[in-house]
Formats: sequence, structure tokens, C-alpha cells
Amino acid sequence: MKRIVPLWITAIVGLVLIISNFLPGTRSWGEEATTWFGIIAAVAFVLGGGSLLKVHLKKISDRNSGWAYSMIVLGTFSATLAVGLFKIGVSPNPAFPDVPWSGDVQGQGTPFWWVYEYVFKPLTATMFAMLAFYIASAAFRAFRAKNFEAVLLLGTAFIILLGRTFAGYFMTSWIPVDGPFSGLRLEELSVYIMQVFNTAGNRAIIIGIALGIAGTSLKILMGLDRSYLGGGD
Amino acid sequence: MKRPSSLLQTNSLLAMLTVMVMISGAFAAPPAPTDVVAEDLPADGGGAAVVTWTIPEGVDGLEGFQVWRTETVSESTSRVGNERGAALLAIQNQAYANEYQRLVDVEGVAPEDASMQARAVARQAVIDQRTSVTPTETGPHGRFWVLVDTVSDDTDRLQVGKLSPSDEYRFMVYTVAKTSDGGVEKSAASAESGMVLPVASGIDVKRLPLFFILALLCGAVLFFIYWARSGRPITIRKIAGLSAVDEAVGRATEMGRPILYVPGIQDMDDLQTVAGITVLGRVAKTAAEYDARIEVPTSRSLVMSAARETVHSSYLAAGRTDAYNPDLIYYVTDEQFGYTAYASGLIVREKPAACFYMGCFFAESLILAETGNSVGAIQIAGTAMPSQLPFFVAACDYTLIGEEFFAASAYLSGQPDQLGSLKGQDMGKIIVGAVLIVGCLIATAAVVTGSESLMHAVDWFKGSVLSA
Amino acid sequence: MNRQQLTLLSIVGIFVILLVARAFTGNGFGRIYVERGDASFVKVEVPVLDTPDGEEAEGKADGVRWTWVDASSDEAVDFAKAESPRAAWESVTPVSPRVYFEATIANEALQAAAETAYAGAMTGVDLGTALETWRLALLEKANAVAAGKAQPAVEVNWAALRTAGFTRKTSISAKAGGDFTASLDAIFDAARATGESDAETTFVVADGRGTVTTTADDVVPAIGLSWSRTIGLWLAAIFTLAIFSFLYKDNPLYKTAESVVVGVSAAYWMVIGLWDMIVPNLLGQLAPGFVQGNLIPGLAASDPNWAYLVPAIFGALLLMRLAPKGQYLSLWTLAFIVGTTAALRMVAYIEGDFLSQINATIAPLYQEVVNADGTVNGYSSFWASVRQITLVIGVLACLTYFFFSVEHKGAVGKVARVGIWFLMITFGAAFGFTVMGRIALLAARFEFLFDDWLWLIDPMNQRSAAVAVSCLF
Amino acid sequence: MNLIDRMANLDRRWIFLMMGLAVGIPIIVIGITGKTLPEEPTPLAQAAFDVLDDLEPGSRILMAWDFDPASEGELGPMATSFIRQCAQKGHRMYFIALWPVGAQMIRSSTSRVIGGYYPDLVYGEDWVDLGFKAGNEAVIKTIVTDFAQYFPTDARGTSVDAIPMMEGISSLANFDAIVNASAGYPGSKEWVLYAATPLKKPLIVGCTGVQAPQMYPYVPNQVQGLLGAIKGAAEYESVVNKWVRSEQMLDALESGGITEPASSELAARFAANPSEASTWTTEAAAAAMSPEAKTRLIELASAPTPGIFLEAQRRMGPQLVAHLLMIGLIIAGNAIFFATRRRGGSQ
Repeated sequence: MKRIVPLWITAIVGLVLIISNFLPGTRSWGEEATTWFGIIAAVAFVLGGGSLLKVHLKKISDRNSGWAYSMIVLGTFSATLAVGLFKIGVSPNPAFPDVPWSGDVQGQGTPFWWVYEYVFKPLTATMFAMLAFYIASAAFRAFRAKNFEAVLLLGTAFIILLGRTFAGYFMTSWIPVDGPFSGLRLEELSVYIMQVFNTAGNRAIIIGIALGIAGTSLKILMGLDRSYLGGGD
Repeated sequence: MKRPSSLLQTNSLLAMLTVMVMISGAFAAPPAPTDVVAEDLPADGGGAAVVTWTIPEGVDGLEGFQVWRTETVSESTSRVGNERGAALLAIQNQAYANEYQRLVDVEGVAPEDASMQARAVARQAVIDQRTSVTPTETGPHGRFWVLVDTVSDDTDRLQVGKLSPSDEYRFMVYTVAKTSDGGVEKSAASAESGMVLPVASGIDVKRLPLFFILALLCGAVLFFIYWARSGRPITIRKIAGLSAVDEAVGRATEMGRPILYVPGIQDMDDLQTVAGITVLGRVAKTAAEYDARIEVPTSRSLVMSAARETVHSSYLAAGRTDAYNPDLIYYVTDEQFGYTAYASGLIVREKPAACFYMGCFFAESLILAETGNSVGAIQIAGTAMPSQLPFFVAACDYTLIGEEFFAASAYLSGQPDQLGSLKGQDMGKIIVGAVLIVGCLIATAAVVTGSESLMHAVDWFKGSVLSA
Repeated sequence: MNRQQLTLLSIVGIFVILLVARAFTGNGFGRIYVERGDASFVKVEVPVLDTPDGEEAEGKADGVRWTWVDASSDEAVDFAKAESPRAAWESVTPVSPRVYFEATIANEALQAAAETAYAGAMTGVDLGTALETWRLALLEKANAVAAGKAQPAVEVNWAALRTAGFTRKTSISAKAGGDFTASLDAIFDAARATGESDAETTFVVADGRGTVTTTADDVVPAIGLSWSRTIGLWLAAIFTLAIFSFLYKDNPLYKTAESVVVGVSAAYWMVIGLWDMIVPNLLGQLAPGFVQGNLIPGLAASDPNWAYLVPAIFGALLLMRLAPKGQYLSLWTLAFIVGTTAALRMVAYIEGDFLSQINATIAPLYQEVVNADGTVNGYSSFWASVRQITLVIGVLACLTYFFFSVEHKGAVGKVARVGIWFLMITFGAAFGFTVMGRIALLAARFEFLFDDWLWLIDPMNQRSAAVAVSCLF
Repeated sequence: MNLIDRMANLDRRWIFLMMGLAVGIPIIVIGITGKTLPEEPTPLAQAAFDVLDDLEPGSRILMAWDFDPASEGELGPMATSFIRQCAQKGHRMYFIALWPVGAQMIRSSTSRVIGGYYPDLVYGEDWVDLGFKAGNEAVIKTIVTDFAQYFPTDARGTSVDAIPMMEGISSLANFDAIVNASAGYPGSKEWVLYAATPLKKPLIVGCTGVQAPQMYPYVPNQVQGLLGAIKGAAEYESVVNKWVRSEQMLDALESGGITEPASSELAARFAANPSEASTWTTEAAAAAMSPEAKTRLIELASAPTPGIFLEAQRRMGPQLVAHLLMIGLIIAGNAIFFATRRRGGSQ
């Protein structure tokens, strides 16, 4: 029972969605299923919040090391949740001022927006920006021209790095634009690499992945691959 | 700074043309097409109809035909609504202007007050006259028509797309001919066609090639799965990097440091995560045998439970259920960088001896791999994300590139299903190679020899088989 | 001193120098100004124009409709009655510091001018001429004051402004910001017409001298510092630096920032999921009346669609994962999710990736490039053909590398090796592009620190250029 | 410990510092001088511009903003320029987001561009913000055939039935083009697979540098215009800026009484060389122009482009220095690697 029901759900949903591509009469079934999927995806956000709460509450009650940080997580979590769920400080929708809950919780000036603008945004953006530093460090310590393959990788990277800035233009601007060697200008060369070599490599990867996805999807829908239910079989 | 909509221009142009046509048509209009028939396009996805007609005989200077269709209910509603709105607005403006003028000139009311009173009067005028405004609803045959398309003089058939499958349509056709003085004239409207409902049919024929190709690829996979299940051997080429798993786990045991396993940051619906969990099963089993501690922070709660079950069964298989600690497999956060920050912090704090990154990765790949590198861990990565491969290739000891990752998962699991499907996919690649070689050669031959039939063959193949 | 300390010192030092330099030059930094106003609405009955005949939608009976309008709109002036329902709240609009500075300069100029009394005779007979002369004199003085203000002053003497006759509308508003001539003219125009500009501000001619007085005692400045946003900006800057501090070393500040981002993001996603998806798309189908009446009044009311009980149940099952028992039930939902994505991807990847990519690769190996005059360009044709041949060879070689059924030996091995070369070039290109992207992101963060927070640079022209440069040199 | 050893064990924080300076200093220099490096558009950026330019004014453009603040550095300038081109051209814009934070990205880019520079565009008639919907590719798959199923209201809670520009929109097929700014999944790849390929709609993609290489194979059959990373943004930005300036000059010339063919020719000429406009207006041919139109023309020619439309071009400065640093670091790292290896081998 624990295994059979999910397998049937997967198979039925999958079958409906696949045939809705080919039998126009069943198209609306597919639409319903994908809309439900979106709703469930939104519920998954709630699940994410709930799991977070559970994990950190446990950490605090166990007095695990770093439980103070769990307090911070819980504190910011509940504060954000409160201002968002209860629409604290949100003015009503100007078209319906008599409905107090009609306001836009993400609108500029609301406390929820404040959390986004001054906490969420700088934190996530800075986390991402740190990559520039790591990439520099990796360049110095990890990218070695160990063999021919690595030389190809690094050489291509150099051409792209130079060709996509003013430096590339500056270095090879002496090559005439309409002469037979115009293709050697770095900005031209980088375009050529992208459109031929990169396209060829990525095309093979894309075709391979498409086959892999089709194969795996098939196994999942037929119940041959049950790893998503946990466990190997 | 919007330029005037050219739609308006075309409309007025059309109106002018119609007027011109009407004027010249008064002299000697060409005969209208006959036998106008409209039918639903068979075997399609709905929303298309075919209109046919008979070309009238002996028309001098025949230019082509105009096909018109009836409005749908919603088109009529919105047109009527707009026309009524415009009419009422005109009434309101007129009433306002009259009343304002009267108040200011005759009664000598101050402008501000006059404007206020006039607006009230204008408002009442709208309310009073709202029922008296009836928009026009005329055209040939007592209907309102929409121009669909104009076609050339030798055409007697038009496939009309972009119709609504839930609305009924009628069609009519005009003959357009050149007059002797160089102008253009239009015939009277043809008789209208019967009602047609462009419904979707049972099967969309245009998409059948896609269905067959899908069936072919799936068939190959299924065939080899059953082939493998029947016990026939399936060889998979050696995948460098897999043998390193034991080495890495062994080293972690020696050093007494934990193993970090990151199954990507996507949910269980991503196949890479599934493959990552499969590999986790193997790594956990080895870890259980070696008695090494394996820690799995996950970015999705579903992945957490899948990972727990997988690791649990691995420990079970290794006979070490006592050592299984579900608390080491836990959910952190869905947020990409919240998760990355946690995981990289963990690496710095716990200094794992081996790090596995198997799954779907985005920007965090570099942070994780670089941080892992800085604590001197053996790192093994596997992902099908092409953008992250250069970093794993550079910063990890072994990397499973793209499909190699899926192959490794199949290889590790040793299940006939996995191996068979891998073989089936290889068949797909053979098909791709063959089609590419043959296709390119034929296309080249077509260009070099200039053969029309070869060119048509290539175009047909590309147009209807490869783009369903 | 070891190298670690030196590094730390360098990083901290650079920021401290920047901070100190900013703090002691120019006119402050890291502030956000807003203009406060009233958003007030009134419910009125207005005529409906665009309902098609015979359709009487709810609330649209008799050709009129009850609707909320802005209290200052024409409809409100025409149709509002004393008993009409009203609602109001404070509206806050951010303005760039430049607007604030310009308004301040303008107001100072205006104030200086208005404080200068008219020296000549001012009698009822030639009041008009006298006023005009005075106006020109004041304008000249105001211009001189404004011209001397290369550096905007930050302190605003509101008391003085009040005495000078400023109300919120005539002086400091974003619209009139910087244009003191307009403000002055408004006062004078009022003075000419009635001797009174509004109820509170009066232009008085007494003893042959003109003065502007006001009786208003609580004039609220429209543009001013927003404390909540300014604190927010500083918090954002501190968080930014806290994350960067990890580059030096893991530390409590970073861990705090990390915890904050974990907590905030989980809650953020939950809130968005609820208000943007669950409420309109699920509750809006199951309980349209409730949602329309209380949460989304703009939603078209309809009958409940009970089919949506299915996703509701699946959603509830998913949440069973949090419950102590019956967690296996969440697998049902998982099965739905997995089944949907697997089916969607199977078809889309075969159609959009597999077939379309084969389609794009099939092309004549010999590419003819024709010149404008119709002749074949041999040189270009050659390179175009080479390009196409390379592309096809590359795709085939890379596919061979991803072929798992055969050992990479002999001819297959050689082709696979060519495939690896193509892949490495591909990865090199990916590497180059990724570097590119990462640096742009860092640049954006630095721009935030230097522009929004420290006011070192001013690319958006939000403050006067003089302020930015003066702090550096 | 000799130099090579010391370099090989160089604390990575020194590299971090170098990177920080390589990015930070150019930003300050460019911020103060206001100078940017010249940009030559590549065919892909030009193609992106042409697709939107070739559509009739009033076309319906779906603007899918699938990114978050983390990628705003790269995609923000693209979003800005996309909106600018569509607003100037008079296209109708429909914004949607598949990322939870995308809704905020829509708000910030529309308020910056439409609020700041095209205030005469009417919400609900010229542009509409439909907000975020959960479901990733399922959203795209659904709206390909049924739009209202996923979007019963806009982001402000107004029913789509009450929004004038939503009339006649029942599915993605009703749009004339799709513009996507994407930072990952779901994003450009999903729009290619689920929308552009089955519907055969023009798709313009602005994506992060990370995604760009994978999008190249789709050009030009499945993706018509591709902007990759900040370089793509800078190129497109410069094309749009030039075009907007010439459009504005065209308006000034036409309103000043210059006949249509002459004015478009002149506008193109002045856009290429703005300083010419001020000298040209003294010529005899300009006599027909009204003085107001003349002043307006000179103003347009000499006015600097607003800062928000130069964001990407400004960022190319730090980009250049940082790229050179990266190349230097790789070469230095390899030099040290080979030096230590050789010595290690000789021992």
C-alpha cells in the first residue's frame, strides 16, 4: 500500500500529461494537472518553512553547539513570517480602501518590503558576489595546464576573457577588419569559438541529456525507478 | 513617446480602400466566388478551419481573393461595449460643454462652480440616455465580419488558423480584380459558408512524428531493460573517478574525519538529484563498512527524507543499523545561498576528509569545491550542469561529466534496469549519429548537384519530422 | 605582525579610510529621503460607460457604479457627499537626495529673499508696480544666494521657513523642488489678486512695507529623512560587510548574517507562496466568495471549483511530513510531483532539445556565400564550409565520448579524444563566461557600497556631482 | 623558504584583496570621471534589438523576469534596456515571474524605467504586472494553452477580466514575442523547451554568463536574440540608447517641420554624431524649423544619457581590469606550479 499508491499516482499523472500532448481532447486534463502542480509547489514552500522550524527548534531544545544561531534563525523567520502573513503595515489596495487585507504585501514601503530590500537582497546578492573572489583564488591555485586538455580549456578561457572586453579589441585592432585574417581579431575569434566549438560541445551534451531524461522519465513513470520514494527499490 | 499605432493607420487605409473599391465597383463589379465551403481542419489540435471556393470564370485582371470570417461572441461583446462607451462618452462631453456654456454665458456662474454643475448634468445625461445607445451591427448578410487574409488569384483554398475552438464561424470570400484604369475593385460578398466549429480532433496528426520518435526511443530503452533483466550481460565502459570512491571513504576513516555528501540543491523531481541519491546509497554503504561518519545536509526537505531512507537501507545492507544516525542527514534551507553559506561553513568547521558533490548544482559549485580544496579534502563531483563542470573539473580530484554521472549511477547500482536504460540511450545516440551523417551528406549533395528533389526531401524531413 | 594580520589590516584599513573620508567631507552619507503625503480616497457613484447593452453587472445597476476614487480627482469633487465613506493613510514616496538638496537650497534662497523688506513706498495706488519691482529685487537676491550654494546645506531651519510663509504645498515638494522662482511667483500672484495666498499664509502691506507672514504653527515638512529606510540602508551595508568578512575568516558576524539569511529566506518564500499562489489560485477556486470579499476584492467572483480539492488534499498530504505519524502519506504528493515533471520533461526535451538540435545541425557541409553582385565569394564560402564541417564533426565526436557501451579503444578512442577536446573548449568558454558574470555581480555590490551607502560616486545623478567629488579631493 | 615556495603557499586572502581592488578602483574612477569604454554590438545583440524593432508598435510582448537580487548585477541592466526599447517602441508589456523574488525584480525595473522615464504609459493598457506564480515549467506548459488558469489576477489583485490589455489574451499564442531575463532554473532553457519551440514564437533571451554558453546551440532557430552576461547587456544597452536618442531627435525634427524622409536620415546622422546637431541647426535647411524644435534638438543632442541606461557599460570597466587580473593569476599560478614541479623532479 505504501508503495503501490504512489506508483499509480505517478503513472496516471504521467500518462495523462503525455497523451495530452498528442490527443487534443485531453489537453485540458493536462492543464489541470500542471495547475495543481503549481499549487503543490507553493505548498512545498510552506513545508520548507515548517521543516526549518522543526530542525532549529530541535537544535535549541537539545542545546546543540551553535544553538544561539538557531535562535537568530527562528527570530528572523518568525518576524518575517509575521509581517508577511498578517500584512503588517500594509495599506489597502487603493481601489478597495475599505478592505483592510486587500493591500499588496510586497509593495514598496511595507515592512515586508523593508525586510526584502534591506535584509534579503543585500545578503543574497553579497553571497553571490563572493564568487568573484573564489573564482580568483581558484584561478591562482587550481587551474593548472597539466595536460593538453587543460591547455585547451585555459586557452579558450583566455580568448573569451580578452575577447569579451575592450582589451581584446585593443590588442588585435591592428588586424584589418575586412582582410583575410579578420577572423583572428580576438573579438571575432571569441564569437567563432562560441558559435562553433561551444555550440558543438553543448549540442552533444544537450542531445545526451535529452536522451537521459527521456530514459529516466520513462523508468520513473513505469515504476522501474523508484529511488524518489526512498531506498534503491 | 509612443508613435501612433500603425493598426489605426492600416484600418483607415483599409476603409479608404474599401470606399475606393465600392466606388469603382459601382460600374462593373467582378463576379463573387461561388461554392464557398468551410470545414473544420481534420486531425489537428483545434482552432483551424479550411475554406474552399470556386474561382469565377473569365474575370479580367483577377488579383486575388479576400477571405472574411464572422466575429466571435466575445469579439462582438467587446466591440459593442467599446462603441457604446464611445457614444456615451460623446453624449457626456456634449452635455457638459452645452451646460457649461449655458451656465457661464447665460447665468453668469463662476467658472469653477459652472464646471462642477455641468459635470453633474453630464453625468445625468449619460444615465438618462444609456438605453438609447444601440451600436451598429451591420455588414453583408446582416453580420459583422473580420478580414482573415488576402490570397493570390490561383488559390481556391485557405487554411485559417488562430481561431477559438469553442466559437462558431462562418466565412465569405470577395473577388478582387484590377480595373481597366489601374484601380482595384472588389466583388459583392459571396454567399456565406455554413457554420463551422474548429474543434480539436481526436489525434493531432502534426505531432504524430514526435510520438513515433518518442515511442522509438522509449522502446529502445525498454528493450534493453528487459534484455538486461533476462540476465544477458551489458558492458559499460570504465568510468574513471568511480574507483576513487573507496579510496576517499577509506581516507576519511583513517583520518577520523567525516565525509560530506551534497546531493545538489534541487528537489527530488530533478533527475540529477535522483542520480545523486543513488550514488549516495553506494557511498553510504562503503562508509558503513568502513565505519566512517557521513553527513548529508540537504537543501530540500524531500531530498532529506529520500536520503535518510537511502542511507538507512545502505546501513541495513552493510549490517550496521546500530551506526545509522538520521540526525546527520538534515534539511538546511531552500534558499540557494543560505544553503551554500551553511555548507561552506560546515566544511571550514568540520574539515571533512572527503567531499562528494553529486547532483544538480548552480553557482555554489565553485564555493563548495574551492572551500573543500582549501581544507585539503579529496573531492569527487558529478553533475550534468554544463556551466558548473569547468569548476568541478578544475577544483576536484575526479569529476563525472554530464551523462557520465548518470552512467556512474547506473553502474554503481548494478541494476539491470539502470544498465539497460543506459544501453537504450546509447542506441539513441547511434540514431542521432546516423541521422546527422546521412542528413548532412544528402543536404550537401542537394546543394552541390542542385537537385530539387533532394532539397525537398531534406526540407520535408527537417520541417515535419524534426520539428513536430 | 604576521601575514594574516596584515591582510586583515589592509582590508579593514581600506574601508575605515573610506568611511572616515566620507564622514568628514561633504554633507553626510547613507541617508534616504522621502516625501510624505496623504493618500485619501472616497467612495462615490459614477456613471458607467462601457457596459454592453443589457448586461447589468453587479454594482453597475442603473448605469452607475459605486467605486473608490482618489479624493483629489474630478470624480471625487463632483460626486462626493459629506456622508460618503472615506479612507486615508500616509503615502511615502522616496526621492533622491538631490531633490531634497535642491529644495533646501531653493527654500533658503527664498527665505533670504522674503526676509528682505521692500524699501520704497508702497501705497494702494501703485501697489502693482511696487510689487513687481520688489519681486525682481527679491529674485535677484534669491538667485545670488542659490548661486553661492555649490554645497547644499543639510540643516533646514524649519522655523525660519514657516515664518517666511511656507506651507507644504508651496515650498518643499518634489515637484517644485529647486524652483524657487515658481514658489515666489505663486506668493506674489496671490498677493496681487487677493492679498492672501491661502488661509495660513498672508501677504501683508503695512506701513508701506510688504511682508509675508503665516499663522500656521505645525507645518510638516514634506521631504525629509526616512529613519526606517536609512536604518535599513545601514543594516544592508553592515550585512554586506559581514558576508565579505567570511573572506578573511569564519566569524560570528558572518554566522549571524548566515542565520539571518536562512531564517528570512524560508519565511519569505512561504509568504510569497501563500499570497501569490495559494490564495488566488487555490482558495480563489475553493472559496471564491471569501477571497473576493476579504483578500482579493478585484477577483471575479465565481462558483467554487471543487476539482481544486485534489491539489488541496495533495498539499495537506505533503505537510504530513511535518507530522509525527503518517509521513509516508507525503510520498503520494511526491509521486504526483515526480510524475508531472517526468512527463513534462520527457516530451519537452525530446521535442525541444533532441529533435530541434538534430534539426539545427543538419545543413549542407558545403556552404556557398554569395557576394552582392551574385558571384560566389570563394574565401567566405571556404570558411563557412569549414565552420559547418567543424560543427558536425564536433557534435559527432562529443556524442562518441558519451557512448558508454564501448570501451574507448582504437578508432572509437581516438574519436572520443577529439570529443574531449571539443568538450574542453566548451568548458573553457563556459569558464570565461562565468568569470564574466561573477565579476559583474561583485561590481554591483561595490556599487551599492560606494554609491548608495558611502555616496562616493554618483552615476545615477542622485546627488549633486559636487558632493561626490569634494569628498575625495 | 624561497620566493616560489612563498608564492605557492600564498594566503588566498591576498588574492581576494587583489580582486577587490581590481573591481573597486575602476568603479570609483568610472564613477567620478563618468567615462565608459566604447561598445561595438555583436550580431546577437543586434538581432535581439531587431526582433523587437521589427514588430509593429502595440505588439504584445511577454516579459518573463526570472531572476533574483543575486543576479541583478548582470540582468538588471538588460531588464532596464528591454523595457526601454519596448516602451519607446510602444509595445504592450506583460510581466511575469517564475522566481519568488522575480516579482520584486519586476517592480524595481518597471518603477525605475517606466516610472522614471515613461510616466505617460498607463498601467493596464500599456503594461501590466502579473506577478509571480509557483510551478516552474508547469506554469509555462499551462499558459501555452490557457493563460487565465494560472493568472486569474494581476500582481495588484485586479481580475484579468478588468484589465484592458488582457482582452484577447487566452494563451501564449496570442503574444508576438517573448523576452526572458533569466538567472537559472526555471529560465531561458524552459522558455525554449516549453514555449518557443512548440509555439514557434520569437524568443529573446538575456541570461547570466553562466547560462549563455548553453544557450548558443539554440540560436538562431529556437532563440532569436541572445544577450550573454554583462557584455551582452552593454552591447544591447548601447544599441538601444543610440536608437532612443535618434527616435527622440526624429520626433523633434518632425515636430519642427522637417519632412519625414529627411528627418529620419538626419536623426540617424545626429545620433551617430550628436555635436553635429547644434551646428546643423544654423544651416539654411534648418530655417524651416521652429525655434522651440531647434532648442529641443540641441538639448537632445547634448543631453547625457541618464545613468540608469549606462549601468552595463559602466560595469565593463571593472570587468576589463578583473579579466586581466584573472589571466595574470592563472599564468602566475601555472608558472609557480611548473617551477615547483621541475625542482621537485630534479631532486
